[in-house]
Amino acid sequence: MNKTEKPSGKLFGLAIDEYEKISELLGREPDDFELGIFSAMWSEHCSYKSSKVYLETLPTKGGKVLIGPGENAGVVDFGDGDALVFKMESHNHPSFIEPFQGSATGVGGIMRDIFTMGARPVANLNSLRFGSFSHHRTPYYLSEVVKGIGFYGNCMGVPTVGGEVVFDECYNDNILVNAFTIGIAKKDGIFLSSECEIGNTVVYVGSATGMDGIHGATMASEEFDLKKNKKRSTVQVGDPFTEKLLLEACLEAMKKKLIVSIQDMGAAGLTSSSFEMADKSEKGMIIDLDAIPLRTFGMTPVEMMLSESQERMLIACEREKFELLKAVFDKWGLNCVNAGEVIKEKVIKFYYKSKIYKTLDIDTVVNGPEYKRPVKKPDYLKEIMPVKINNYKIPENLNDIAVKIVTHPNIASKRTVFTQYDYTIGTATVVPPGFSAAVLRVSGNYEEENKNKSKNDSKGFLLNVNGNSKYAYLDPFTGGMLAVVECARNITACGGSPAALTDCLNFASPEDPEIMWQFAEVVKGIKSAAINLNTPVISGNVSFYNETAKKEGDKTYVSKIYPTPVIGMLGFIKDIGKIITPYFKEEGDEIYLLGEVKGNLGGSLYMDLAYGNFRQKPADLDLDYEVRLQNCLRSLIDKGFLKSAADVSEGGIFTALAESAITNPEKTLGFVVDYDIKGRRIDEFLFSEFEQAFIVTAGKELSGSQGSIAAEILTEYGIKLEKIGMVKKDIMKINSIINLKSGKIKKGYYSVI
Amino acid sequence: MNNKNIKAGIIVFPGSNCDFDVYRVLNEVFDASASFIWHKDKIKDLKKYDFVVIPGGFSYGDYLRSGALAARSPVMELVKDYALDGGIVLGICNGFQILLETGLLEGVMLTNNSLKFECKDVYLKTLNFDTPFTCAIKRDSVLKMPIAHHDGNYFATGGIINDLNKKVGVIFKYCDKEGNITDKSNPNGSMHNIAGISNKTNNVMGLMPHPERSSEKILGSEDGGYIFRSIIKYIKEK
Amino acid sequence: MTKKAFIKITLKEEVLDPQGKAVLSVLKSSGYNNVKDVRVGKYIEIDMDEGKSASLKDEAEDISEKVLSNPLIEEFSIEIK
Amino acid sequence: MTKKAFIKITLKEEVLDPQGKAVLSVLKSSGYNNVKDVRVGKYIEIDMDEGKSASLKDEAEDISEKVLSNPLIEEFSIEIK
Ligand SMILES: Nc1ncnc2c1ncn2[C@@H]1O[C@H](COP(=O)(O)OP(=O)(O)O)[C@@H](O)[C@H]1O
Ligand SMILES: [Mg+2]
Repeated sequence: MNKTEKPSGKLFGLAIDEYEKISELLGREPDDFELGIFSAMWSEHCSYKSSKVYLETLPTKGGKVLIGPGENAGVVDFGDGDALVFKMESHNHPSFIEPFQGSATGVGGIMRDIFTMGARPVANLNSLRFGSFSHHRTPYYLSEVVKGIGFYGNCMGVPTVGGEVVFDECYNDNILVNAFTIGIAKKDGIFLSSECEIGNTVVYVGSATGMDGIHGATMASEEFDLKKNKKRSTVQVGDPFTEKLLLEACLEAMKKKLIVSIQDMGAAGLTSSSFEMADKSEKGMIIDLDAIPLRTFGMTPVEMMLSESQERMLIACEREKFELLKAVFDKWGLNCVNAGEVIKEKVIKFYYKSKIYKTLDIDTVVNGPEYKRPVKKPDYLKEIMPVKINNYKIPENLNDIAVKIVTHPNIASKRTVFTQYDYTIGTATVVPPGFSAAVLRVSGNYEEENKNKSKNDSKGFLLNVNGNSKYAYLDPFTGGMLAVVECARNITACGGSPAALTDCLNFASPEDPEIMWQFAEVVKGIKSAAINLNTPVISGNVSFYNETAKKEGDKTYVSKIYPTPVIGMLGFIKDIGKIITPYFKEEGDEIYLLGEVKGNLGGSLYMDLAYGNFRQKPADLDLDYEVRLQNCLRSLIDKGFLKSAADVSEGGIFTALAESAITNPEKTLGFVVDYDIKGRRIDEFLFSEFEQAFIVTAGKELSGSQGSIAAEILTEYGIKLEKIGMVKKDIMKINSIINLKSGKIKKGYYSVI
Repeated sequence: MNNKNIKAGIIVFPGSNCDFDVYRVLNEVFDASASFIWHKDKIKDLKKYDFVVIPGGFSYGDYLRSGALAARSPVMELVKDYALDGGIVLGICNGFQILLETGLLEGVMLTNNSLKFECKDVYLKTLNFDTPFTCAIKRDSVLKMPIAHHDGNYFATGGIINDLNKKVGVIFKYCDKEGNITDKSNPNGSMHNIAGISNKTNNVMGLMPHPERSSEKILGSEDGGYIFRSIIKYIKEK
Repeated sequence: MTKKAFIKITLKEEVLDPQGKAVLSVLKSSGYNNVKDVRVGKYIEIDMDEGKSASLKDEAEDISEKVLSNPLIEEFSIEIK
Repeated sequence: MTKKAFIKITLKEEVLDPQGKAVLSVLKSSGYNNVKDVRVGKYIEIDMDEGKSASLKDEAEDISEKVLSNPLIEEFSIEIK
């Protein structure tokens, strides 16, 4: 290691004062080994040093939460002795460097987080952001990332049931890949990393350790720099086949009660897994570096400690049971070696070449710095004003704009993406990708002796991921809130009840006070929505430094992403037979608007496409009203009154109607809508986004005998329901202004991406 | 429906991942007695089973060529003996690929012509109702089942295809909703739209679509169930 | 002593090569106009102990035929060094 | 005139080769005990017109680097015949 790098500002991702703090704690300068360990553990990625103070404000308890943040993933009570375990994680930087392997190992990593908890992964989702659709690198990134995700998830046999794909030029130099996994376990069969006991054998299982991803953890915490190309030789290669074996072996060992505590080797591999397991269990460890299975000859101790080779786990097991544990891993053809011991003294003693090599104090390593970094409201926000719509003349041909909107890459169907994922494996997918939320049943029989079979076959769960970075940029608080609210709307629109959420917060550098301000606001927004909707935050992930230094001519600048909070939400439904889907069912069904339309076009896709300017303030959200609206909709669905429900998201009411008409898998439908817009501009009705409203359909039910029950429900929640039109075949008509052919729209919608 | 006396063996390779699904559907939906056979289990033969299923998945990660590595596993020798003895063997998706690589079925799977993994519903036309796998399928019916594979582009030489046609070994072809066998309804470039074939004696069949994922109404189709129904009917009537 | 077997596996001429076709079209659209055709095969290196085996070549041949290639569509050639 | 470029693409030494690992384990359990290691790569044949191109070798080099291989994890070698 070249010490002369020190004065240059950063050393292995550590700031100068952090380096000095380490020297002070050790009473001398750190050597290479120590520096490697500290730089990994004190990295933003492992220590959450800039985000912790904010994350601590989020609601994490209550409702059905069994285990909140802090473990590998959060756990929610699913009734009947069942538990659901889920989390979302980013793999942005590795995916930008090598999109196939980066996204594949991202999926592999999040699945390990889930099965270390004792849960069998039952569904994956992902949230993807690429540069502008017309950017020359975008097709490459899109195709490779999707291939990588499919490669890993499909091989593991875990269905990928949903996600989102967004294109925006703010991601031209920093793509985002956020992966979500949910697993199912028995409530009394959850495994933690915080439970190892003195005298336990420390066991290394899984793939051998190679040079993959060395300094990956510190890399993830550094701005990309065009000159730092040499970091590119550290690509981690995913091996889903080995992970499938690791999954089966771990679950088998757990079932046989051979594991006391377990932690996967994710970022900073052996370093973070050993220090975190020891720290959370309030114990120490002996780690025998001679025992670590190596793939590359001659790796140094620090390289072994920092390697991010995939498909590995650290386990603590009772000494007498080690041979039994090894027999399980042998059956699956995996390494399983005795690599140390749990000790009382809170240190990690490393042995190398049969001698004590280093002893590090756990508290010192684990309790890294924590910052309350400076914040400053960004200057650009001064220009973000409510839209003065009367300054904009209504375009002559709204039909053209309507077509442009539904065939915009951010709105158009992502079918070519999700058909590359196996979404039917597991015989549990009741509503596949392509509709608001994915709905899964409990196909139960995951183990041969029916041990894991749920007692209740009629219950189901719903999953959804969402984020809206454009809104988070225009108004970070609203953006944070909206991500949560939209997830909940998608779940409610199917008839489900939102239960808990996980978040993935993707931002540029926290050292920039404006970014830190955005972060604080976004977290506040998530917090208030999560409290109101009673969806506690049970796990999550922060990804900072999504920015890249660029050179254009002799000007240099930093390309930063918009603040991008992504939420993954879980919802429940007691009787899966009551689920509805967002698409129209039958010609002749009646179309209603449930809720209120404010008609604020600020920040909308319409403003962008029609006038080339979306930089206005988006509409506020009334959370109290939102809760009533969603409860009302859920009651109507539960009573069986509705045939379809769709939320009004990007692209506005027109898009909600159009999608409802053309996404029916069996036929092409249309609509005729005639609605009194009460003096408002027609474009405000058609295209204003994220309204607190749903487009719903019903047969004759609502006007017939059941009408009075429906009316009671509406009154109870104080929500308005207005009939606006009728489901038709083949045509889309609104107030004699919009007049389009469904077939043509459908073709465009399904062929853009 | 009590089929508990019907014993099915489900062969599990490292990387198999539709094993649980087949197991669950056979036991719960069809009330049969299915159990797993781990590829390294020390057993002499498969005689105690009424039929054997090689489920889908990614045996050995689909590395090298799908099905190639599993086909070299000793348990496949037992499957060969079982099949030559007239035993009923069903290979689904990766199981089909393994049967091809083992030589129990003829031909080979190439990468889908889209070069992509394809997960979607397809429609199937049955060409031979006179097999243990199809005897309960309604004539003229078009079956809806999902596919989920990367290498399902069936290829064989002219001689093999002739042979298949002669012995009515082509069991399923991809078609459209109305039953027309068209290029557009071919999801992967498969020769003559072939989705499933059998051996000459019709006791070994492989197909790419997943009947176990389409045996329950709640999953959008019960059509795949007709394959399991057929097998059970055939065994009961034997 | 260890030796290496280098094995090339190629598709038989009459077999369609979707991957090769895809590469060809990418190359053409990227302006490599001299390119006429592309075929994609496999290249496998095996480290072998000379130890007990009668003939490495025979063993490599056996492996190539029975495991590495599918004789219906593929051909192989072996070099030992 | 047409010439052929034969391109071998192999994983860099330090890069994990999951395919090679799986093939190795199957070969071992099938009794090929002399086999010590397996690495799986690609073998690509390109037919090229000598026509306008200054140097076929250069063009093949360019194609291998930019299209056929992933320089982050792979290496290649070219032969022209
Ligand atoms: N990357 C992806 N992977 C899987 N499914 C996806 C992906 N992107 C979008 N989808 C699916 O496409 C549908 C529409 O997505 P989106 O436009 O984000 O819907 P909404 O506005 O209702 O959230 C959803 O069902 C979603 O799950
Ligand atoms: Mg969305």
